[in-house]
Amino acid sequence: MVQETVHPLSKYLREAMIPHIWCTGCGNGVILNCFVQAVDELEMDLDKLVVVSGIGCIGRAAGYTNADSFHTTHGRSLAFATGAKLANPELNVVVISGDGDLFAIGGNHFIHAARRNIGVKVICANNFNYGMTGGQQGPTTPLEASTTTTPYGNIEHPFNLVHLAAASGATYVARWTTLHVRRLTQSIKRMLQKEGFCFIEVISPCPEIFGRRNKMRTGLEMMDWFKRASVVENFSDPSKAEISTEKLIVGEFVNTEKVSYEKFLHEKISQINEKRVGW
Amino acid sequence: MVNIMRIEIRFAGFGGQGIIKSGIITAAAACLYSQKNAVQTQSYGPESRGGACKSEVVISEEEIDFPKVVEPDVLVVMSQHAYNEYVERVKQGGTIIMDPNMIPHEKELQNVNVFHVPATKIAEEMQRKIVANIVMLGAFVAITGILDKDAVKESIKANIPKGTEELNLHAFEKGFEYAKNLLKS
Amino acid sequence: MSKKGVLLTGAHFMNGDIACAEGAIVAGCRFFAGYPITPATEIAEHLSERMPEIGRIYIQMEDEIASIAAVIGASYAGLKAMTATSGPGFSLMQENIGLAIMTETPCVIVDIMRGGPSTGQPTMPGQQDVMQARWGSHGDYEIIALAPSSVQEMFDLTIDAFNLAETYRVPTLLLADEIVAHMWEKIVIPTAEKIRIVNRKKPNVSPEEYLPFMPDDLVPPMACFGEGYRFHATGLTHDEHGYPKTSSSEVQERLVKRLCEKIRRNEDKIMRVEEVMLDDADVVVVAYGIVARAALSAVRKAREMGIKAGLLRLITLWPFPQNHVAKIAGSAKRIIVPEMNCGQLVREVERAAKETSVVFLSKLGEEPHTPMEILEAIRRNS
Amino acid sequence: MPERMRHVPLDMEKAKRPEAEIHIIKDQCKGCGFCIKFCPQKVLEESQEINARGVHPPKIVDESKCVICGFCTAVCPDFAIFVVEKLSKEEIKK
Repeated sequence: MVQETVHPLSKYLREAMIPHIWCTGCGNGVILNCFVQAVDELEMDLDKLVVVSGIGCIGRAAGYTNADSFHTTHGRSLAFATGAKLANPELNVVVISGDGDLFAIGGNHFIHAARRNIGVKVICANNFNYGMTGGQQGPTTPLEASTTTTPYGNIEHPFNLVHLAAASGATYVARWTTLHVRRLTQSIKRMLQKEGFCFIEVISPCPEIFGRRNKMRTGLEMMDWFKRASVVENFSDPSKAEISTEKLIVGEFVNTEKVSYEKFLHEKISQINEKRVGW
Repeated sequence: MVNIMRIEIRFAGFGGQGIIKSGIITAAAACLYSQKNAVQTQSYGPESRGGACKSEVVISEEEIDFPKVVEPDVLVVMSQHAYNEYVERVKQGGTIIMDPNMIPHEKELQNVNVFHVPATKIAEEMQRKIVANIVMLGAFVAITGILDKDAVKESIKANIPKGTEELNLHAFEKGFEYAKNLLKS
Repeated sequence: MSKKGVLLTGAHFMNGDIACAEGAIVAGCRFFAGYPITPATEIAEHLSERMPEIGRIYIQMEDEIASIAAVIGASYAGLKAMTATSGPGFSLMQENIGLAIMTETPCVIVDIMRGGPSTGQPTMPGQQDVMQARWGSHGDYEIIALAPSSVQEMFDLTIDAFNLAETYRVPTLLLADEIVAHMWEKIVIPTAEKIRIVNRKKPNVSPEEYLPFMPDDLVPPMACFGEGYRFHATGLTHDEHGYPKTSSSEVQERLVKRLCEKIRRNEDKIMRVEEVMLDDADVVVVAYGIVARAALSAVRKAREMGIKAGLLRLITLWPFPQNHVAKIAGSAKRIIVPEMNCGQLVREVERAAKETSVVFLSKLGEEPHTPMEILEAIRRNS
Repeated sequence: MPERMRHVPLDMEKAKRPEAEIHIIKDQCKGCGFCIKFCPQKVLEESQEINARGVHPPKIVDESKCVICGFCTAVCPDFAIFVVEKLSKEEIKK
C-alpha cells in the first residue's frame, strides 16, 4: 500500500480550486468523478471540451474541470451553451447543473434546447432541493417532503425530469443515482459520443440540507435508499419512471438519432450559398 | 419639376392598404432616382390590418433636419377615419387627394385643393384591390408634379415583390391618367 | 432569395433597423441571437436572411434572457455577436448584461426605445431606457451607449459599437428610438478601406502562462473556447486566474474598480458629440436621437430670427460627455434639454452644468418635440 | 450455487489472480464512508486517525480480498482513493 500519491484523474481537475466546496456525503463529487472518468476513457481532447454550469452547488463543477469552463448566471447555462456550440460546433459542450437551475429558473431554456436539438450534453444533479441557498423547495422536491420553505410538507407535484426531457425531444435520456457509478460513467460516455441534445439525470444525496429534514441524515443513508429502492428498467416508459421511497426507477429511457440543430443550420447555410461555407 | 425647399406629404388610411409602402416608394423615388433628399417616417397601431396608419415623407433640396411632418403640403387619404383625423391639419393652400368611395362623409374645407380619385374602385376593376395605393400614387404624381414620373416608376419596381411589376406599373398609369383628366376638366 | 456580399458599398434607401443589421455585418458580427419585439424586429428579420447567405449564424431564442446568454456564449466561443431588442426585452436582458460586464464579454446590444413602462407603447418612440442602460443591471459598472440620430448613423454607430466592445471587452449598447429605427432614409455605405474594424486582443503567451483576467493596459487579452488555454470564467467575483474569490474584499475592489476604470480612463477616446453653432451661443440645446433633429431645426430657425442658439448633440450617452456640457455651461446662459421621457439625461446635464440653469422639455407619446416647440423654449430663454 | 457452475477451469492453477494496490490519499478524504460501506469485498474500514479535514479516512483491512472492481475509485466524491493492479517484479522491470 502506498500512502501519498497522485490520483490518476487529477489531471482533469484544476488543482488550485480543489478541495471542492461540497459537503461530506454530497453526491456532486461522485458525478464529477464519473464525468472525468468518462472523459478519460474516451480520451477526449480537453482543448475542445467546454464545461458550462449554472448556479447552485453543482454549478462549481465547471470551475473544477481542467478544460475551458464558464459559470453562468442562474438558469442560463443552456442558453449560453447553445450560443457557444453554434458558434463553434467542433467544441464538445457539456452542461453540468442542478435541478433548480435547469428546471425552475432555467426550465424554459431546457425545453427549448431539447426541442431545437442543439448538440449540448446535459448532466443534471437532482438533489430534490436548493442546497446552496439552504434547502428550499424546488421543482423536483417530492410531495410531502420537508424543506425550509415547506415546513408543513411539500404540496407541489414534482417534475419527472426524464419524462420532460423525452417529451421535449432529447435524443438521449437516462437516469441513474450516484450509487450507479459504472452505469453512470458508461451512460456519460454514450452521451458524449452522440449528436444532438442529450440528458442524464443523476439522483444525488444531499444529506446536510435535504436529508436531515427527511429522515436521512447522512450520505450513507441516502445511498442506502438508492440501493434499496432502485430498479433498472431500461427503455421503459419515462412517464412511468417513478421516484418514491419504495421505488426508484433508473435506466436509459431514450436513445435515438436525430439531426442536431447545428448540423441542420450548417447544411442550410451550405445549401443557401455553396460557395461560401467558410467561417 | 418644381424646385423645392421642404415639402411635407402625408399618406393616411388603415393598415393593409399599402400606406407605408406608398411613402417608402415616394421617398425612395426622390432620393435615389431624383437627386433630392427625402425621409420617410411612419406611425401605425399594433394591428397588422385595419388599424389607423400614416406614412409621412419629407422631400427637400437641402439636408433634412427634422424628419417628421408638421403641417403637410399634401395629404393623400384613403379612409374615413384618417380623413377625420388629418383633414384639418393640411397647410393653407395645400392639396388633398382622397378616395371618395372610402370616405363617404366629406367636410366643407376652405383654402385647400381637393381631388377625388376613386383608387379602390379602379383597382377593383383591375381585379386587384391590393394595388389601390399604387393607383393613388399615380394620381399623386400627376397632381403634385413634385416628382418625375419615371423616377417613381423606377422606385415602384425596386420596392414591390418580384413578378408584380406589370400589374403595379399598370395601376400607376391608371391613376396617373385619371388625375391628368381631372386636371384637364 | 438575394445573394449579396458582406459589404453593400453604394447608396441605398433603407430604414434604421436594416441599416443597423448591415452595419453589424460589416463590423464582422458572425452571430446574432434575438427574440421578436417591436420596433426592433426588422433587425432580426433582415439578419435571418442575410446571415446564412454569408455563412454566418442567426438564431431566434426562446426569450431575451436566452438571446443575450447565447450571445455571451458565442462571443466566448470566438465570434463577434449581437442581439437586438426593445424596452421589455431590454429589461429581461439586464441580468446577463451584468454577466457580460463581469466576464468582460465583447458584445453589442441594440435597444430600440419605445414608450414604457411595461409593454407601454409598442409602436411609438421613447427615450425612456437611458437610465436603465446605465444602471439596469445590479452592481457597479461602466457601460458604453451610443445614440444614433439618422439611418446613416444606425449603420455607422453599429460598427463603432462593435469596435468599442472589442477594444474594451465591454457590452456596448446602441440606444436608438422607434423613429430612427423605422425611418427610411438614404445611406451611403463606403468602400472597405474606409471602414475601420477592430478585432479583439488575443493573448501572446502560452496557455501555461496565460491569466485570463490579468489586464494589459486595463483590458485583458481574450482567449476563447477551443484555443487550448483551458481557462475559467465566472460571474462570481474572481481573481486574475478567473477563479472565484467571493470572500475577498481585496479581489472585489481590484476587479470592480478595474471594470470601471477601463472605461473611465478612456472616456476621451470613447466620447463623441456633434457641436453646432456653439461658439457664440447664449442658449444651447443638448439633445440626442430623433429629438436632436428637431433641435437642429429649431436652432437654425432661431439663428434666422437673430437668436444666438446652438446645439450639442450627444452621440455617446454613456460614458456621459460631462466635459463637453461643462464647457458650454461656462459660456452659455441657458441650456435646454428636450427628451422623450420625464427627465433622465437632463439630470446628468444639470450635474455637469453646475451654476448654469437647465430647462427641461419633456414629451411623451407618439411624436417627438416639434421644431416649433423647441424654438419656443429657445425664445423664452434667450 | 447450481451444480453445473462448480466446475473449475482446467488451467486454474496457472491463472494468476491480479493483486490490488489500493491508494488512499488520506488528507483529501471528507469521510463520507461510501467506499467503506459499498465495497463488495469489505476491504476497507474506518480508521482511528484524524486527517487534515478532521475526519477518519478509510484504512485497508485486507488488500488481498480486493478484486479491483474499481467501485471505490468511482464513488469517491473527493478523488481520495483509487485502486490499480499491482505489478509483479518482472513487470516493473520491463
